[in-house]
Parts: sequence; C-alpha cells; structure tokens
Amino acid sequence: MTYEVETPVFSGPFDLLLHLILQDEVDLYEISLGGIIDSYIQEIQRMEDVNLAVATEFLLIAATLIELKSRRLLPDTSDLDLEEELALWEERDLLLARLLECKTFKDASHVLKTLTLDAALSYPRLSGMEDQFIGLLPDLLEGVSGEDLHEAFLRATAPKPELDLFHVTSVKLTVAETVEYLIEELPQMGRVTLRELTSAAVDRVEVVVYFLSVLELYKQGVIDLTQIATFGTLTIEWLGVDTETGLLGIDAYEG
Amino acid sequence: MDNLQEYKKAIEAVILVSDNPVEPTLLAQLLEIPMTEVEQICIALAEEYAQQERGFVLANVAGGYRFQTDPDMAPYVERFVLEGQGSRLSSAALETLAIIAYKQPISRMQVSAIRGVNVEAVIRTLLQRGYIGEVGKDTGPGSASLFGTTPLFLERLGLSALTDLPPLADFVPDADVVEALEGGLRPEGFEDRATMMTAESKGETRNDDYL
Amino acid sequence: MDNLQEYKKAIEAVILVSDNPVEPTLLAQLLEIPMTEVEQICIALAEEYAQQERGFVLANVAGGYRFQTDPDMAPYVERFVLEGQGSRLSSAALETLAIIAYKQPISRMQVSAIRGVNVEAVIRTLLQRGYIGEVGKDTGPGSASLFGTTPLFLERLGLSALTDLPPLADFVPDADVVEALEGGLRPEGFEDRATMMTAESKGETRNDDYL
Repeated sequence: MTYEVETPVFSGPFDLLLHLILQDEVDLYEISLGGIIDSYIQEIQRMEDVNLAVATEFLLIAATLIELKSRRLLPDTSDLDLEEELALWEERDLLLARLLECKTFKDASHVLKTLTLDAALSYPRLSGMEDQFIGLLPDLLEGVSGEDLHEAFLRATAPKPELDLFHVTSVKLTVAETVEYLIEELPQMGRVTLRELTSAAVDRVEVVVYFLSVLELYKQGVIDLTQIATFGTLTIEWLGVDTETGLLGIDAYEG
Repeated sequence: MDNLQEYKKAIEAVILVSDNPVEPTLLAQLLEIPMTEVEQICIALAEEYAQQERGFVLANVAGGYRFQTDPDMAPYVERFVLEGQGSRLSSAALETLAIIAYKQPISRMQVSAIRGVNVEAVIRTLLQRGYIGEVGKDTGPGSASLFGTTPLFLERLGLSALTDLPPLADFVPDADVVEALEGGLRPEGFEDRATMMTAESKGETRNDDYL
Repeated sequence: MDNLQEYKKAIEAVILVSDNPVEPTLLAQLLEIPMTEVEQICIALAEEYAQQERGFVLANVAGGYRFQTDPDMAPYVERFVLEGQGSRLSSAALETLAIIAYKQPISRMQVSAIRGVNVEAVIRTLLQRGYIGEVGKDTGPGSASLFGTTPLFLERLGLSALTDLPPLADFVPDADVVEALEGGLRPEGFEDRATMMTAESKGETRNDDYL
C-alpha cells in the first residue's frame, strides 16, 4: 500500500489540475489525459464536505477534461461538426489561459512568502515614547467609534490562517465524525487530557480537528475543561449527554 | 565578526524591541556572558552614541537599559507628538483597548495571551491617558491587576454605557477558557504552532473561516 | 552643532518614539527642510548603522522610516518576544494576496475567477488581519467592493511601496510549463495527429529540455 507522506493540499480546481499536469512535466509526451481525469475525479471524491460552489468548479473542469478525452473514443474525428470542434478548442484554450494565470500568481505568491519570512526576522521598535511625551498627546480616541473598536477586537481575535483549514483539504477526519467518536469514547475514559487524546495524531490538522471537536462538546455542555496552570495540561472531563434532547446542531465543519 | 561585536549587536537589538528597560542580568543570561561584561558593553555603547551625537541615548533607568531620545531633541519630539501621526492611536493600542473593553475585567497576562505580544507599553499609555483603570485584583496567585475601561473612555467614544458597544456574536469563550484551550493545545512538536491557535481564535469567527 | 547634525539627531529622535513608520513628508514638515534632504539624511543614517554594525537598522517600510532589529539578531530577539509578528499565511491566503496585490483594485468575484474557488473566507481573514482593505466600489451593477492592499501589507513584506514588488511579468510561466500544460490538455484524438505532424520537432525539444 502506498502511503502519501505529504498529502498535497489543493486550494482549488486549477491548483489541482496544475499539480496533476505539472507533476509529470518531465514526461511531457507521456501525459495521458485519461490519467489526469482519473486522478482529478478521485480527488473530487476524496473531498467529502466540500461546499457547493467549490464542487461545481471542480466538476465543471472535470467535464471539460472528459469532453477532451471523449474525442478519442470517436471512431473518426473527421466526421466531427466543425463548429463543435472549434467550441471545444475554445473551451480548452480558455482553461489553458486560466491555468497559466493561476500558475503566474501561484509563483508570485511564493515570492511574497519569502519576503514575508525575511521581513519577519526584523522586529520594529514599538515601545513608543517616553512618559513625559505621552501626556502631550491630544485625545487619542478622536474619531474612534464603537464600530472601530468592534473591528479591532475581531482583528485581534481573528483565527490565524496558518491552519489552512478554510479551503479544500484532504482531511480524512471530520469534526462531526470526531465528535461522534468522542461521545462514544469519553464516557469510558473519564478524565483525559487533550494530549492523550491526540497522541496518535499524525498531523497537526488532526490535532486541530480534535481540538474543534472538544470545543464543540464543551459548547454543548457535555464535557468540562480544566487546566491548573497556564499553558499546563488541558483536562477533559465527561459530564454526560441529556439523552432526551441529545446533541443539537453540531456545526458542519467543512474540511 | 568577533564575539564582542556580536554581543554589542545583540544587546542593541534586544533593548530596541523591549517594552521595558532591560535588566543587565537578563542580557547576561541571554548572551551567556558575565553581567560585568554586559555593563561594560552598555557603557561603551552609550559613549559611542554620545560621541556620534545620536538623537537617542542609551539610558540606565529603573535598573535596566533602554533607548530614549536625547533631551535636546525634546522640542522636535513634542512637535511630532502634537502635530504628527503620534496623535493617532496605533492599531496595536486600539486592539488592546478593544480587548479590554469587551473582556473586562481582564489581566495584563490575559490581554497578552490574546494579542500574542507583550502589551506592557500599550497598557501604560492607555492607563496614563485615563481610558482604562485598575478595577480589581485577580484572586489567583500573584493577584494580578485587572483592568477595565473608564467613564472617560465611554465619553470619548460617545457611548452612554458599555452595552452600547456593537455586540459580539454569541459564542466567544472567556479569556481564561481561551487561554486554557490554547495551553492545552501544545502537544510535542506543536509548540511553535501554539501561538497561532490563540484561544479566542476559536471563537465565533471559526464557523465561517473553516468552511 | 551644524544644521545637518541637528537634523540627523532630530530625525533619529522622532523615528525612535514613533510606533509607526514615519513618513518623510512629516519629517520634512517638522524640520522645515525639503523632503529630498530628509531622504538623503535617512539613507546616510542607514549606511552609518550598517557600517558600524549596529544591532538595529533604519528601514524604509510602508512609505516611512522605522528602527527595527538587524535580521541576523533574530535568534536573540525571538527569545524575547512572545510571538513572531508573522504567524504564517496559508498558501491559499498568499495566492489570494498575490492576486490582490498585483491586480488591485479588484473585486471578490474577480479574485474568485482567477483562483477558481470561492474566496469569501480567505478575503475575510485577510481583511481581519489588516493586510487588505476595501478601497472602493465597482461602478458596475451591484457595486461590489473593490479590495487593495494596506500599508500593513507592505510592512509585513518589508517593502516601502507597491512598486517594490517584483514585476508580475517575472512570474509568467516559462515556455516549457506552457508546453506541458498545453500537452496535458490536448484532446487525445487530436494528440495523435498532432504528434504525427510535429514528431520531429518535438523529438528535438525533448532532448534539449527534458533530459
């Protein structure tokens, strides 16, 4: 069995298609459109909880690919309606153009990343002015509204996007599944730490899925969370489910 | 680069980013050199700046070192403060104020945990301006100060009560829950990620962002 | 003390106390000297620090000057601050950011069209982090929001202005990538014919480029 050590994460249909085509770049003339379609469809199938808009884009491209391939099955291409033929080529060129554009920005983003990483090695002085000058400042809140404050709060508490979870990933584990699993397992475990729960996790996405599930259960009031020291061990304790109402509305997290 | 030059550079860099005067013991620890050497280097640096007629000095205040402006330059700094962008609340300060406004009473540590950075200097500014005040002591060990907003804050924002602030969505865990969760999320090999999982990032915004 | 020395000192002092990059226009206004002179002085100062191997540098970011630590000192500084300023951006966020940076002002829809996915969540995150902002409204029906990058974006990238970004033309895929994509998307019934027709020239290309 082949095990993918590093599962590529595709952030869109072009991303995936680019990968499928370019991974075989060296075998340029060996590329089989059929192979690409197979991998493409496989990839779509692996995405269980993709949202509709994303899935549509993927399927649209898959359809174009299949149409390209279907030409091969026709016994004699010379019989083809010329207009249909041109339409297909047009479609193909459009897809090609979009792939090229996508690739351009993808490469540009690598440079942005490098710039960001380099810049992050320098820390600015932020401690501001000496006390005697602070007193001179005019009203600092001039022009600041409640809305500004609200926005600032959201900004300060915004999830840091490194988790990579807001786009299509190939997470095998979903929050809903993990919640179900935990509801079954936790009553037997009694008190357990998050660390113990995730000891078998293979990647950080999995740990995050567990974390989200624990949070979900906490939100539902079926577990209690305790921690003695700041940054100490987080202990999860099963409180029990009200069997009459059960769990309501576990949010569908889409991986 | 020889060692002495490296130490000089490191000391300058650390003092530059620190919110508070940096104690020589701390620098000695960081560089793994004796404290007397740290002090010699700092004295040498201060002399260099003076000799080169820099606009800043390396001052020894409250038992530590920090950069501050040359007193002769005060007129320029004052003009900058009065006329320049100094009069704007920085986004860092605004975020800190927002956290205090929505989460009060809250300790310095808790604000730090949410912002992921040291908030010492910002809190000092906000205190000095009278936008926030100490409203109590934490019951836990160390009995840290707890901060809250003041009537002046409401006045400046044109609000009659805190409840007039735009409401947050329903589920935002309290700072301590958030902190607990964050801390719990540090399995081995995960440490470096822990900061980005800051607690409140699990709050109401999550549902949207993980779609 | 001559004037130039006084200006140098004043510029150092003002930049030291500011918690945002200080625009040269503001410095020019404070010192009542032309902006070009301000810029000459800043360049000279930056060179002095580099020559003297200081632990700090005078950087030109987001259209202004600020003191920041020498990147080589990062190992020391990192032990000092709670969190690096940049929790990293995901590749999806970076790609979206790249599109916005180069194509601004641009609507959500236009970004979506390029990436082939719904970018709602990514855009919201970038907005929340302050890397992009709404810079206008589309004149078309629906008057969609148009987005552009912010000074904070430049700050995080260590750039002084958008014009410092490498030109997009640098990233246009090479001929071999274009060829690979083209080949990958050839209707297979046609591929045979095409291959037959150009067999010779292809053979050559392969030897050159893909060995």
